[in-house]
Amino acid sequence: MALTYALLVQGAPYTHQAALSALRFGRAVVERGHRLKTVFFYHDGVHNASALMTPPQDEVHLAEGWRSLHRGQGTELLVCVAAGLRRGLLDEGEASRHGQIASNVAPPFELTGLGQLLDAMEHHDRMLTFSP
Amino acid sequence: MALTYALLVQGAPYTHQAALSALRFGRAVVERGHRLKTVFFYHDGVHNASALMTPPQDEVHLAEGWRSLHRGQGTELLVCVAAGLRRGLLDEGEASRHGQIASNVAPPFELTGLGQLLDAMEHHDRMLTFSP
Amino acid sequence: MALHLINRSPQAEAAYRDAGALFVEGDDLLLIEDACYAALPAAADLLTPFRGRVAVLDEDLQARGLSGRVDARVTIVDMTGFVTLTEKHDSAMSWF
Amino acid sequence: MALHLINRSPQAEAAYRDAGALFVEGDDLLLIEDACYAALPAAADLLTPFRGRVAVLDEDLQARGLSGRVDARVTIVDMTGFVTLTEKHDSAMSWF
Amino acid sequence: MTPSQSLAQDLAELDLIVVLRHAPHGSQWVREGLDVALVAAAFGKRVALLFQGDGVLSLLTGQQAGPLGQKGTHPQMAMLEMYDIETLWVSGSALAQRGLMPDDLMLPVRVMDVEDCRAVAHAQLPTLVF
Amino acid sequence: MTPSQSLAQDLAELDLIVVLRHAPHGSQWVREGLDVALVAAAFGKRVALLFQGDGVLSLLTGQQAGPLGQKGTHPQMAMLEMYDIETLWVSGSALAQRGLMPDDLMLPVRVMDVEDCRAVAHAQLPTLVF
Repeated sequence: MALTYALLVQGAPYTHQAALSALRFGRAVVERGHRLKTVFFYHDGVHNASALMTPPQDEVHLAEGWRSLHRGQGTELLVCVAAGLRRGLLDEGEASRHGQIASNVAPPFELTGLGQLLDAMEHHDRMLTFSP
Repeated sequence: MALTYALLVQGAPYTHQAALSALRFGRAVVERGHRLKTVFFYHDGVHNASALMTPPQDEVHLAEGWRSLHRGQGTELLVCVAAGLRRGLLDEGEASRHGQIASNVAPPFELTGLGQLLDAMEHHDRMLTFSP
Repeated sequence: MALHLINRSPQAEAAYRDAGALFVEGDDLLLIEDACYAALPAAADLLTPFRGRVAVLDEDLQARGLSGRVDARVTIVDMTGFVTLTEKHDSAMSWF
Repeated sequence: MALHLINRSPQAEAAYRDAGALFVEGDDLLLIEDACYAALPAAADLLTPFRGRVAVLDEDLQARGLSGRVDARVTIVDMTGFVTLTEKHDSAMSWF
Repeated sequence: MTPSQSLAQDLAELDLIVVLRHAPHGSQWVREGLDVALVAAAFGKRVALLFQGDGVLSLLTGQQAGPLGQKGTHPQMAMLEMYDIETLWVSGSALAQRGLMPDDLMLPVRVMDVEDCRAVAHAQLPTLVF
Repeated sequence: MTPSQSLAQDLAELDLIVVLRHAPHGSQWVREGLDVALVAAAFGKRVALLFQGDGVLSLLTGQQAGPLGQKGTHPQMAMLEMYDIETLWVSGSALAQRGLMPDDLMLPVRVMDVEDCRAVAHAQLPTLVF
């Protein structure tokens, strides 16, 4: 039976393996025929959404990995706005609200509140946490 | 006798206390009459240099704390370019070199190589590490 | 029943202790990332509370050079096996 | 002689073990951040290798509500005392 | 794993369990874990907290803002009651290991033995571990 | 803390000691620590590595690129000789605790007892711990 999954990702890419594990698990979930509905980025996981990450060309590009899950599955990529702001992750709206000169979060990543994490837990069959 | 100090900061602000400890220690070094010559940001410490960090207004602004040490003491604020690039920290030069749309590292923070860390260790009397 | 995930090296004994205290008959433990090192025979004591219901992720084992060094009481599963474990258990808890 | 810094909770026993193995007469240990909890009497065993040469950072103690709970064998120093310890020792090592 | 009757009653009325097992101040885990609990409560969920391992240290009395104004997590703790989060479970062995007693804690808690903790972990309720 | 004669000789010729005490793959510590060692060597510094605790695991034979092409740290290890970093010290107790022997390691190392390790830590040489 196909299940719906949510992932909570709390590790920063290129610092800890947690983000890679989450991406691999997300792909395996899809390959098994389940739906990966939501990935929620919290704690240092917000750095997965950075439009400015510039890994060496011979290494996996984590943000691109998440975007490809969104393109393939419509997976929501939700970034906690409070955790992101203090860590320097903002979309255009937050940048202009806070008088910042630039932004580094763009669709399909969406800044959102913790309520969306609770929604995902409530409505999806499974929730897995990947932390540093 | 006045000593010269270098700090190696490896913890991200708003995730771990290490960056706060380093800033407090740096200020205490100066108050004791020593010279804080260099702060080198490596590993997750590179996030201390983010121009986009937007902490709540009632909390200390770490990047501003470092900048004030630079203004008062001429402390060099050096950010490892390789550690920064993969974590999404770029100045204007690196942004244009890598075709990125924005940058989030500005003077007095400087992107630099690990050679500068070795220089600081060699030329300063003391080196302290603050890690997560 | 629950699936427990540990991703920290055996040096982080607290993760093993806290997960082990809550482990009951019918639960499973999966070791991923640096927790793969807990599958070495030398770390067997740390796994006692998990009553032989311990699996380890093959891809992470291989990267670490641990294939062929795993304690016989630990089951090796691949990423599909990981997903299967989450199908079986409604609830998953990550100890880090 | 060297100054050793530990900033991890006593749960991170490896930091205490690795620093303790290298500790010699004339060294000092300073506990900062979550290592302040190692200054509680209940953690005394962890500090045995450091031969009574253990200090803890007052500001970090106070934030954690640990003033008045510190083992009598641990010295309390403020941030200036921290700088003084680095003046005394050419070399400082951080265990994390 | 059969919970005592009063615990079973608590469990029957819950929507979310947040487990806190890291120390406060040094890292952001307790703070961000409590934020989840508080937001859930603000949305009308019935939330319980389980303090395990170093998590019990976030309940110590006498905590203050740190140097440089670092806020700590005790202001959030003080808000729990206002948000109707009153089910606070504390691992008895975590307290004992640190030489602490319930009197050392800033809020009234229920001290849990290992069987109670197992019952909580297997109550089939949404659970987040921080 | 008096080093054996051969160790004293090694120490006399060094500019930098890098201590590695975390496991590879799971986090970036070993990789970024080795980067420092390699850059130092490229600048002509004479570098030694001390593997302590989980750091010894980065020397295990048979490591591979991880899934998703995660590179690991063994390619850096393979570059050490090219950069003339040939002083590799390994804590004997760290090996023993993990049930490992020098034959399990990908490079020739000197197994150190605790007195040797203490001598290294107190050689008054620039030392970075990762």
